[in-house]
Amino acid sequence: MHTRHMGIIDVVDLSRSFGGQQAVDDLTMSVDSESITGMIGPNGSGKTTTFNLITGLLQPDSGRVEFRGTDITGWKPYRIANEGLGRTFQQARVFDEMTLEENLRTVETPDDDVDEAVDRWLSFVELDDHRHHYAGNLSGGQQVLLGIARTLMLDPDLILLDEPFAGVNPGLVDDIAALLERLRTEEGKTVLVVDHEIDEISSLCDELVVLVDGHQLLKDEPSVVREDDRVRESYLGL
Amino acid sequence: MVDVTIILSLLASGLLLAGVYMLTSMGMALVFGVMEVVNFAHGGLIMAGGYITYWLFTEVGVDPILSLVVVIPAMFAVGYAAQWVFVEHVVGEEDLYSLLLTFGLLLVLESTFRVVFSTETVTIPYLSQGVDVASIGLSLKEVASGGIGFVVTGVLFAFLSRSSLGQAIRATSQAPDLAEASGINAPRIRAITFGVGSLLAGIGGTAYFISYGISPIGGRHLLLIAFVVIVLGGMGSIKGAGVAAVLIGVFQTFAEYYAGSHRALLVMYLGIAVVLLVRPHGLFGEPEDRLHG
Amino acid sequence: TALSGGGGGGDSLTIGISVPLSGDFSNLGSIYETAFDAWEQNVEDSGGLDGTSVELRKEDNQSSESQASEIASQFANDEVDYVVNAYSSPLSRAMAPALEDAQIPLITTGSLNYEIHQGFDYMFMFEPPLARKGAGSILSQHDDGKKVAALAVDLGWARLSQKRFVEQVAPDNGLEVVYSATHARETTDFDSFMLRAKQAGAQSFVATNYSHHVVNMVRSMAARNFTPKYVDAQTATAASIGNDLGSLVEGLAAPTMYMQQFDTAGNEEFLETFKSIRSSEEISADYHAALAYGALQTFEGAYANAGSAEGSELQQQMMNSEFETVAGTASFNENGVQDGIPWSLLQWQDTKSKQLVFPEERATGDVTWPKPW
Amino acid sequence: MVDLPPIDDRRTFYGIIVVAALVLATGPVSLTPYGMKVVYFLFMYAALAYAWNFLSGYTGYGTFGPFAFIGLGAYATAVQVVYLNLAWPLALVGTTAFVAVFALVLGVILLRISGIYFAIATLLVAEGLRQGVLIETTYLKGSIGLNVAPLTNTEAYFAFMVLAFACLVLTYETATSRFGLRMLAVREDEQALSTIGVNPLRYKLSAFVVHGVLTGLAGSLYALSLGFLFPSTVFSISMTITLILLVVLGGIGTVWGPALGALILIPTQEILTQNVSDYHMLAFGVVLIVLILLMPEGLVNELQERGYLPRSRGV
Amino acid sequence: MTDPLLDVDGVVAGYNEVPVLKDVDLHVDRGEVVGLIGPNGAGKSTVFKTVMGYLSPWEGEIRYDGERVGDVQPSDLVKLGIGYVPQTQNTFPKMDVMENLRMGAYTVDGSAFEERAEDLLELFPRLDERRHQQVRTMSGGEQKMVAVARALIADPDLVLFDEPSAGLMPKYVQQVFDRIGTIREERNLTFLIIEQNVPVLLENTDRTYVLRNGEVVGDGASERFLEGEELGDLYLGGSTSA
Ligand SMILES: Nc1ncnc2c1ncn2[C@@H]1O[C@H](COP(=O)(O)OP(=O)(O)OP(=O)(O)O)[C@@H](O)[C@H]1O
Ligand SMILES: Nc1ncnc2c1ncn2[C@@H]1O[C@H](COP(=O)(O)OP(=O)(O)OP(=O)(O)O)[C@@H](O)[C@H]1O
Ligand SMILES: [Mg+2]
Ligand SMILES: [Mg+2]
Repeated sequence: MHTRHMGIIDVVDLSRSFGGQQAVDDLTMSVDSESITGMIGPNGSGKTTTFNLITGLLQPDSGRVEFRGTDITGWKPYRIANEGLGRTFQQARVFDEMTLEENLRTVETPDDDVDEAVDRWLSFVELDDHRHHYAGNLSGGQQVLLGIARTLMLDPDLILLDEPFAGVNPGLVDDIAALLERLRTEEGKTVLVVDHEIDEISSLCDELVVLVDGHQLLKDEPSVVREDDRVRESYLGL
Repeated sequence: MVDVTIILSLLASGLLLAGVYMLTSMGMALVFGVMEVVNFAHGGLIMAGGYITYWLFTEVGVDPILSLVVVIPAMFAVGYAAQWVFVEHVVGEEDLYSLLLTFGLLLVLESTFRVVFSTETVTIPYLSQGVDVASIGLSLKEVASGGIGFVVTGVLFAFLSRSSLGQAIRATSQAPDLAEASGINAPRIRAITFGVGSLLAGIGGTAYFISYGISPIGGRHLLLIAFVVIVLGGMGSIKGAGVAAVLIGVFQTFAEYYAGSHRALLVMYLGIAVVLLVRPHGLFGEPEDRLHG
Repeated sequence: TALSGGGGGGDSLTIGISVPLSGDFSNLGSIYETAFDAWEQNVEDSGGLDGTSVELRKEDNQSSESQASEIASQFANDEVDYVVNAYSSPLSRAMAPALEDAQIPLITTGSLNYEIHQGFDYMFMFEPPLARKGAGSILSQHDDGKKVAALAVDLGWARLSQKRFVEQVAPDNGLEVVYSATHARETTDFDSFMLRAKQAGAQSFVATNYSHHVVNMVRSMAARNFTPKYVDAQTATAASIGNDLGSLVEGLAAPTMYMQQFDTAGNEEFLETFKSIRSSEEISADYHAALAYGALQTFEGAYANAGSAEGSELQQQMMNSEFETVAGTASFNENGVQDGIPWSLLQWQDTKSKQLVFPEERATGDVTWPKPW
Repeated sequence: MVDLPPIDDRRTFYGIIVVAALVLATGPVSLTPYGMKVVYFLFMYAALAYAWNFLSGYTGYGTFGPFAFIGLGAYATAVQVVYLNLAWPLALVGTTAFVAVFALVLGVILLRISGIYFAIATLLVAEGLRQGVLIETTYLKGSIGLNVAPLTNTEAYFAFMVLAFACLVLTYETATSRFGLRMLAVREDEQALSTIGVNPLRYKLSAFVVHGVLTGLAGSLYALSLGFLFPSTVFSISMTITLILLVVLGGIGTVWGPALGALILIPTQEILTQNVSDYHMLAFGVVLIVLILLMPEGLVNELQERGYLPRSRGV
Repeated sequence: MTDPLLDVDGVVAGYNEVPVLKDVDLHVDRGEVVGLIGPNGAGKSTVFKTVMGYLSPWEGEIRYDGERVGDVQPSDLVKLGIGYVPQTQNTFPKMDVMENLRMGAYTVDGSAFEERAEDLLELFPRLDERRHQQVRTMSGGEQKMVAVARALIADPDLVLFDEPSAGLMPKYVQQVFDRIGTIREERNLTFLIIEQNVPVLLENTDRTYVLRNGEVVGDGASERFLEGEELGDLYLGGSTSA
């Protein structure tokens, strides 16, 4: 069954299992261009696996991923990234023994002015004081921020963020949220963000996708999703 | 023309060689499994065991197999101390540092042997008589050292799977700081592991000495063989090392018979590249992906 | 370096010695060193060569080629009169170019790969290439020993020796080589090789490898019930072989070019001085020592004949003369390779005693045939 | 302290290079043949150390198999000189191509594994190649060895010098470029690197090929300078030990480290062997252990830590 | 009045030569649940590492149950009854769930293990289904559950929790804090908890410290912070520089 191309990214009938575990199960979902979409779901429902499948770090057992109408299934991760699809990791994976500046310079930037981009993103995440420090010496939350800045260097059209708020202090959470909002309105970027900070996600996102057992349970506006009985019971624990 | 006696003879010979290879490889697999340290000094430690036996035999007149009573505690102590004094400092650092550090230890051991025992290969007139089993001729010394190999391997498995010390050893390897936070004295566990690894090497050295003879740099060849064994078995997998030792011992014997020793070695060394291509983590190793960060 | 300026043409002579005092061959190094010292002392005691004093300059080549090459340059630089390299063909070969340029004769010992001598006029090989006349002659006399297996360690000298045996000695003596192979230097387990030889129906066995190989090989033969009538092993001359093999050593034959009981030029003095320098048990005046001493005796002869230490004249003398040495009468062929000193054959008669069994004129005992075990 | 322009500055760097090259170029007139040999073996080790550092220092793919390329380069050159009668400079071109292709293929296979696996695999492959040469008795002559016409002292001196300087310049240019940063990132986290648009294989494979070619050329010149090839000579583990030690001493993953290491260690080794010959391997081992325990990152990093050198990739 | 269970007194500590904790004073009484909050990089995790003996205090002292513990090995502190959930690397990745629990109970004798394990697996049904899955293949949240269970199974007297909620879905976050409440009631256990999820933390703790730039800049009853504005000034100012 083929779905028509709808959003900037279309995941079609995607499945992936590990041993006996079906981590992603016939998942079909799409994200509208220039939206901020949230993805929530219980622990182990397949969110990170979906990100890994989209960005080419894992290969699906079946199904496909289309980015702006192009089938990118089976592409190498770096090609996907250069196509305009950036991501962060659930646990920050910065280059420990490189300085913050070097971390950012490493990125395959489409931007001509690398220096300017470095300055811009470093100061955005308020890490310019650490510019010449090794990334490995940052605190846990600071590493999350650096991870986001590094992804932004890629200037991606679609940004996948895996729990960017986890472990980040509330002030910065708001700043990041504001940034995402600006990226969308000013630069026309699309954001897909996974997080368990339900309040933050709800106020930030246009729509929420709820993943349960590897497939999409529903997709709707946050207020609707939060009132859904299944979500209340199995996710929010209310 | 397939001659059954030949096949059986080769098989017997291969299995006994495998027994020795088990001894000379297992300690390295253990140390790697626990500390992710590839112990280049292992080759020197094997020879150290052999030289202890040699010294006891020539100077004191101790029977070589009985000498294990000294070799085992002595080598354990050597390993335990080496871990505290040297290797502990590079645990958790980049691989290269532990490789180089243990390489330095290997050079020191080798040169010490050279100065103390001279460069000659020494052998021992011991259990040289043959035994006839079903018209296959075997030499008693090979039976003895191969036998020691299989027995010691059995004991090691029992130790690692049954004892909580065995589990603590594994835990320490995976997350040393967390092991501490679980009440495990990680440095002590590592020292014990290195001690056990060294005593295995030492027993291997005794067995090798009884069978074939030792020399200051004689451990290098065994080091390479140990690499072949543990990469084939899957690094860090003790079970893998055991199985791979059997495969390699038997393969080498047959390949030498049919194709000569260089071709046997060529296939063993280059073959490992092919194995890694097909099964990057050997027969029993586990991949290291970090998809969850 | 410690080396000070030249020696050529002055009132004293200088001989550069390159010897492996460290590294893999350092054991032999000390035997060679003692032999060189013995020669130096003997010359000194007799008031120099023709009244000219001689100085030996010993340098450690660490068993390493680049080091040997540097040492050769050093010798060339300092214009020594003559150079001896003790041990290993690669090390000898590494020294050759610099000395060839400087026209200083280089004589090697313990370096049996004669192929490396091509193209060098000033390079001489003192140790004779292995001939195995003894094995050939004995085997040709026994019908139950004509099927031969040959095994060599895969090193240049051993392969060349084995080749000569298989291609010349065997056909010349009506022998049939039923199995011929090389084994890696690191081989310790010889079961496969022995099974192959046995399977091939070998009645006698000729080995060209190191003595620890010989020990493991013979043990493997015994365990595998492979009992050739005759076993000839190139390096089986050392006393340790007897200790290690016990009764298995009986009947084992080994080619040699020197025995202490030889009645050769300067042998008595050599042994006496050698023992006075190193009386210890572990180093004995074996053929390595004798050849090192002999290599210097060659210089003695060439210098006496030439009447000068001029490189090209020494070289001419070496090409064209015969030299009396502790190992016998030495001479060199057109490639500078020894063709004078003959090989003898000894056989272990029990764990302690060895008898010379070939050639007949030197023999001290009869061949034990077949070997007893 | 005197006020000097920063040492990592491009102009300073090339200034140092040019002055050093001019001084060293007088070697053949100012040095005895023996002195020249000592210096050109120093160049050789520096080149080998740079080649190793290029791969292992920057991308973190630590190899124990440089002797694979030393041997391969040496035999490739010898075959062309002996059987095709090519002049040696021409043969070096052929060797470069051959080794590059070989390294490319080997790299594609071996670079799928990393860390300790890679280190061991390279060691085993190199040993395997040595066995292969021993088996080939027709052309390569196995253990009997091959003769080639030796280079003159002056030829060898300049050839090694050019190679060593080329290695240094290449390292500097790479280390200060974005290409070099990405090689470093390969060392840090390849998967993360691929998600920011960079193909890790491109960088590590390039590094592997460069490593192979530089090592192969050094090996070729080594054989040419000696005038012969034996498997045991060119497939030499002890050379490998020495060259790695140089890098560790000088500073892994730095521009000046290998040169500094060679300048200190090679003369030290020369002195050690002449004075304590029996113990020089022992001394080597002890130095290695002490270095790893006290100064694992090497001299350059240590000097940076203490503030004597700027923290910069150009140092 | 008895001594506090944990007393951190004027501690200065850091990495290499750089001080991260400049002068930290805090204490936790037996049976209290205390929060520790502060911007990223403030030094919260460093406080834990210093208490646990991974870092030694350069100045000041740390007392546990009245004894100085500044230089006691981590493994010995565990035997004294301290449990610790690190922020990262908090599981044994190549062991399965049960083995992780067993390591957590390393200092506990065998008989008690089964019962406690069943109890904790009931808390996280997700883990119950996956007793023999290797932890490194589990999702981020699942790994966090393993980490929490590993620390609780030894039944320590004092638990140092570095961000228990990060990565857990809201339902489990609530369950974890509920559990903390029950354990504390049943067994009078003591908790010191680092959190970025401030509302949840304040709901569930008695007192809270605010750490900023390696110094305690505020402390008081959690209720008070929950109501007042004060916290914003102390804390919500973005990340701090080291
Ligand atoms: N390599 C693997 N091997 C086995 N199982 C795996 C592997 N990777 C993921 N899984 C399983 O797939 C399921 C989905 O995991 P995933 O990481 O996608 O969850 P998630 O939705 O991101 O959860 P969380 O919110 O906890 O991060 C989990 O149950 C996990 O155990
Ligand atoms: N191993 C280390 N080496 C050097 N500096 C470090 C190290 N770990 C942390 N730091 C520095 O110490 C400071 C405090 O780090 P810490 O991890 O304690 O912060 P934190 O308060 O836990 O922050 P977060 O909320 O982000 O986890 C940071 O500036 C960090 O850069
Ligand atoms: Mg996840
Ligand atoms: Mg923290």
